[in-house]
Amino acid sequence: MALSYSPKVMDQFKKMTNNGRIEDADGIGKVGNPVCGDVMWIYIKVKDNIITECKFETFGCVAAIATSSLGTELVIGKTLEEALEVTDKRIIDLLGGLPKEKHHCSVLAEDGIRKAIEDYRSKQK
Amino acid sequence: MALSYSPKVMDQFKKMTNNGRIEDADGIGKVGNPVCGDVMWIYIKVKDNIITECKFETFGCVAAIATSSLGTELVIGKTLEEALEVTDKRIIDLLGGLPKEKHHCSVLAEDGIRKAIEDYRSKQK
Amino acid sequence: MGNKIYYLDNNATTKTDPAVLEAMLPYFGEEYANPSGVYSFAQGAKKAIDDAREQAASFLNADPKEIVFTSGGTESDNMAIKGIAYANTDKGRHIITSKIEHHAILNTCKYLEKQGFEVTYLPVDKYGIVDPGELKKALRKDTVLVSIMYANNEIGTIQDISTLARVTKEAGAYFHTDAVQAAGKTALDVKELGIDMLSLSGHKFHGPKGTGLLYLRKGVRIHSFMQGGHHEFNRRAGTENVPGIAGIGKACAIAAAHLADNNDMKRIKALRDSLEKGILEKIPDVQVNGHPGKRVDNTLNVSVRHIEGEAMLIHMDFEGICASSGSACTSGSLEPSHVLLACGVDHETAHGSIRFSFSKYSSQEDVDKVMEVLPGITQKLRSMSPMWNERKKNR
Amino acid sequence: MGNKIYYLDNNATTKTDPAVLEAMLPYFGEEYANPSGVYSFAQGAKKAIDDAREQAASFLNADPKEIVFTSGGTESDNMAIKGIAYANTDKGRHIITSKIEHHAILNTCKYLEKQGFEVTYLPVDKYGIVDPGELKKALRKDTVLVSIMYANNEIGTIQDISTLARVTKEAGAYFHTDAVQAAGKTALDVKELGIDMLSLSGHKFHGPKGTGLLYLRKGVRIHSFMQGGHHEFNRRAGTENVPGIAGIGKACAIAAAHLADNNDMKRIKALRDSLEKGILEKIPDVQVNGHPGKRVDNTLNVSVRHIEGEAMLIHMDFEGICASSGSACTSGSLEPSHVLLACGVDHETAHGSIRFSFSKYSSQEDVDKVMEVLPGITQKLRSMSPMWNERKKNR
Ligand SMILES: Cc1ncc(COP(=O)(O)O)c(C=O)c1O
Ligand SMILES: Cc1ncc(COP(=O)(O)O)c(C=O)c1O
Ligand code: FES
Ligand code: FES
Repeated sequence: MALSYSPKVMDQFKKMTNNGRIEDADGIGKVGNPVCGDVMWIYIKVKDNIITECKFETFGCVAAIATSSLGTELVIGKTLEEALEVTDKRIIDLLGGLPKEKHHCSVLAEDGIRKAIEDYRSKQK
Repeated sequence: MALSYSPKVMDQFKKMTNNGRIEDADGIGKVGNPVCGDVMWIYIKVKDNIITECKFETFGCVAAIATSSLGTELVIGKTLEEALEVTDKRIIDLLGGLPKEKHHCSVLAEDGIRKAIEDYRSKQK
Repeated sequence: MGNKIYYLDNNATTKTDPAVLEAMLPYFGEEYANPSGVYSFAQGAKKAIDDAREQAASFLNADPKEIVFTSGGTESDNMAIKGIAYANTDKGRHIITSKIEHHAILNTCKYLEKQGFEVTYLPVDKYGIVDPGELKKALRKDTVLVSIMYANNEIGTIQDISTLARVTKEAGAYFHTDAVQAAGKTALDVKELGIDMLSLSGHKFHGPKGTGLLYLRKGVRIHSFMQGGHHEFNRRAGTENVPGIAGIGKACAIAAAHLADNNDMKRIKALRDSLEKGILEKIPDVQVNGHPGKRVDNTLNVSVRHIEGEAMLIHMDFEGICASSGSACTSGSLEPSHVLLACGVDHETAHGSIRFSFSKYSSQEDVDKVMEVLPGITQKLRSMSPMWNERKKNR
Repeated sequence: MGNKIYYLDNNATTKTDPAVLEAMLPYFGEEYANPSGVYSFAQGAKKAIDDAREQAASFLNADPKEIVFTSGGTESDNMAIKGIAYANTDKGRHIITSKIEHHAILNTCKYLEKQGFEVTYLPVDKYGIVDPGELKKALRKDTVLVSIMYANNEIGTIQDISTLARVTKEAGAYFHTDAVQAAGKTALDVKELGIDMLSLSGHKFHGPKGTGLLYLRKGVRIHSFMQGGHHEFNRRAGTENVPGIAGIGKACAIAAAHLADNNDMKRIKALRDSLEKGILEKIPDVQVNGHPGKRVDNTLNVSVRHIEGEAMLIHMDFEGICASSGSACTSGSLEPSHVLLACGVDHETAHGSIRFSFSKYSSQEDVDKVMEVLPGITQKLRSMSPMWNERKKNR
């Protein structure tokens, strides 16, 4: 039997916010692997330790797109430290759950955000 | 799937002739075995080498009863030699065939008639 | 057809309840999707299966995840027996069953014997009862499975499943019951019974033919019987028979409601009892097979001595009555019913046995018809039975 | 439901033909007998099975006795593969199949590997074609069975079955073909093909779900897959699914007539071709999978590079379009379609593949709808695909 998504996942996938590229991003997090069918790039703009803008590019399934989109929504306006607390568990909960086989897609969003912040921080040094 | 009888078998079973016992029979042929579910007793009256009367008692299935009944019909009025030529094959043909699993029932009729004739002959000696 | 039918062969199959058919129709029609589809159109089919699983689970007091839909009782039995046998070869290769099981169990066990398993076939008493003490004695360290049927298809005898299961569990083996003939006739509660597996067949309780299910207790691992896609939580490959599953689910729900309808359950038992009484009164030299009390209420098996079952059946058929027999002659084999023989019935008597089995669709008319014609039929057949005539003479 | 559906997933399942349902209904209703009954009431059910066997046999140019009814394509495949494997262990334990078989074959073969059999999985070329020369090389003295599918479910590629069968027979092994995806799409003649066994599944050609059949050439002995009663000439135990059998029989008859209707067969091919052409014209960077010519006329598999299949499917679903994909993401696993990988399609491209499959119920409207929405969907998804954006940048 096929996997079933919650209505919230479908809503997020349908409305989809923050997709696209930030050409002059302050940090970029690249995660995933096209071989496994999922690649996610997270772009952030940071000002005064606060994420002012966040966008994503995702090659992946509905869950990957929905979690990218929600993940970017969640971090905008947050301090970097707050943003690092956006876990995949939190994202899954807010989406009303994900099929177990799709949990690996949500990890990508957490990872992508973290890597984008690391990228930003490394450039600051 | 269950066995299927030809319409002729069913007719013969339904109309059924010559069933019963001849108390003063000239020859009796007892064949079969109740353990296998089939017992056939054939009674004959003989006059001038001709079978004038023939009856059967049968404990057995539709095929056993139909072949007994037809067997008795076939031998009445025949000489003993002619009667010995009533084979199970002949009976089966006249009945429009029998399911293969039921061929053993038709053998009983042939055997019963033969044994009844033998019984009659042995008493003549 | 045309002629009126008096159908008293409900242990062979039952009429599909019109409400069951009703529940199936959408999935032949507008809701024809494969439930594996990712699109919303597949949701209807998916929901049908989920709902049916709930209905079946609630019928058996099981968890929905413990229900595996199959193509029938035979497949459920094969899946259970082979499933446990092959999954537990490290523990042992000994299986215990009874002598009166359905061929779906017996032949599967015989098959496994050829594959190097060892099978003990427990005897039964004259009523068809398996003695839990015998089971206890037969259980060994390498026993992996005990399979004892809930109710027998030929004689209706009901086993003391919860005791048999307890004895089995104490010895550390798995317990399966073929409850194909119990469904809809008596309440089934897998938790109370304390069993690991239970087989049902849809068409035996007014569901569709070609459907069945296996209750598989949580945590019990079986070897997969059929390989293919990941259907039924990886436990039964093959595109789901959505209308069939919706049908057996509905049949479970209907059966649950019917079992709660005391009046109708009593009515069915009264019909069976009145036929039993009538036959015993009107036909001499008859015996009732099976346990007088521990017996499903719909089943009556009688042996009419000195005549053969098929001949009786066909004469009854001329009158529109549908019944079945334990005579080998109905199948053209030589051995009569293994169930009757196991109960100690002699061959000749076994050949003269017939079974009447009732359902919610049975009525007094059916009983009356049998009583109208059966005495005459037995008389006629006995009048040409050599054994009957000898016996009369010798009296 | 409510919304209009554009159903282009006929390789997953098809709508039951109303005439098929019509043919089944009597056996849920007045003709509910178990065909094993000895009474006349069982004649209707018996005849239904006989008639269906004739219809199926005539569809395949087989003898009615060579048809075994099963519960589906998966069971037929299991029965054939295990049936030959276990029946011929004295000769050998080597089986040959292809890398692009359905899981009903592949997982059965993997299962047998665990039971001590050896299996060779033949490669395919980029179109999905098995080379008879490769088969010849792979055949050994101890090869007992070759099983190669007639038409692939994902890409539609048709094999040269008669040549493969000939090469197999010359080497003294049995030949089976899974023709589940060929039925109703191309004429099947078992004599001309020279094969020993062939599997069909009812619901793939407008028959009922939960039905299938195995063509088993006269004289080919297989090990029984399911033990129980003596149904189907001792080849498949279990009370016959009479309505289901009547249904698949009718589906065979209808499919035979439909195959003879050249106009409609051409119409279906034209629909498929026009969608293929439209996609290639309107969407850049797309590849068609499968063989351009040797392909069932109803199947179109395309890879839209740099985006993933499930996301496309769900966007199409918002518009009522039903299709399927070769992306692993639709099942939540990591490996995309083993068929596409076997054809040498790279992982990323395989993830972006979608399948449209047509039937007699498909229409121009379905094609138009896809062409109306798919270009926009791919654009939207690509606009947020890191690979697509990189690629554009690098041009
Ligand atoms: C006790 C019992 N077990 C198993 C079966 C097999 O069920 P099915 O024929 O539906 O596969 C039957 C009926 O035939 C039965 O009576
Ligand atoms: C090629 C092929 N073989 C076998 C099967 C299995 O058929 P079913 O799911 O009806 O058991 C399918 C479809 O699922 C198929 O496409
Ligand atoms: S991206 Fe492949 S499963 Fe989510
Ligand atoms: S008497 Fe038993 S089969 Fe004919």
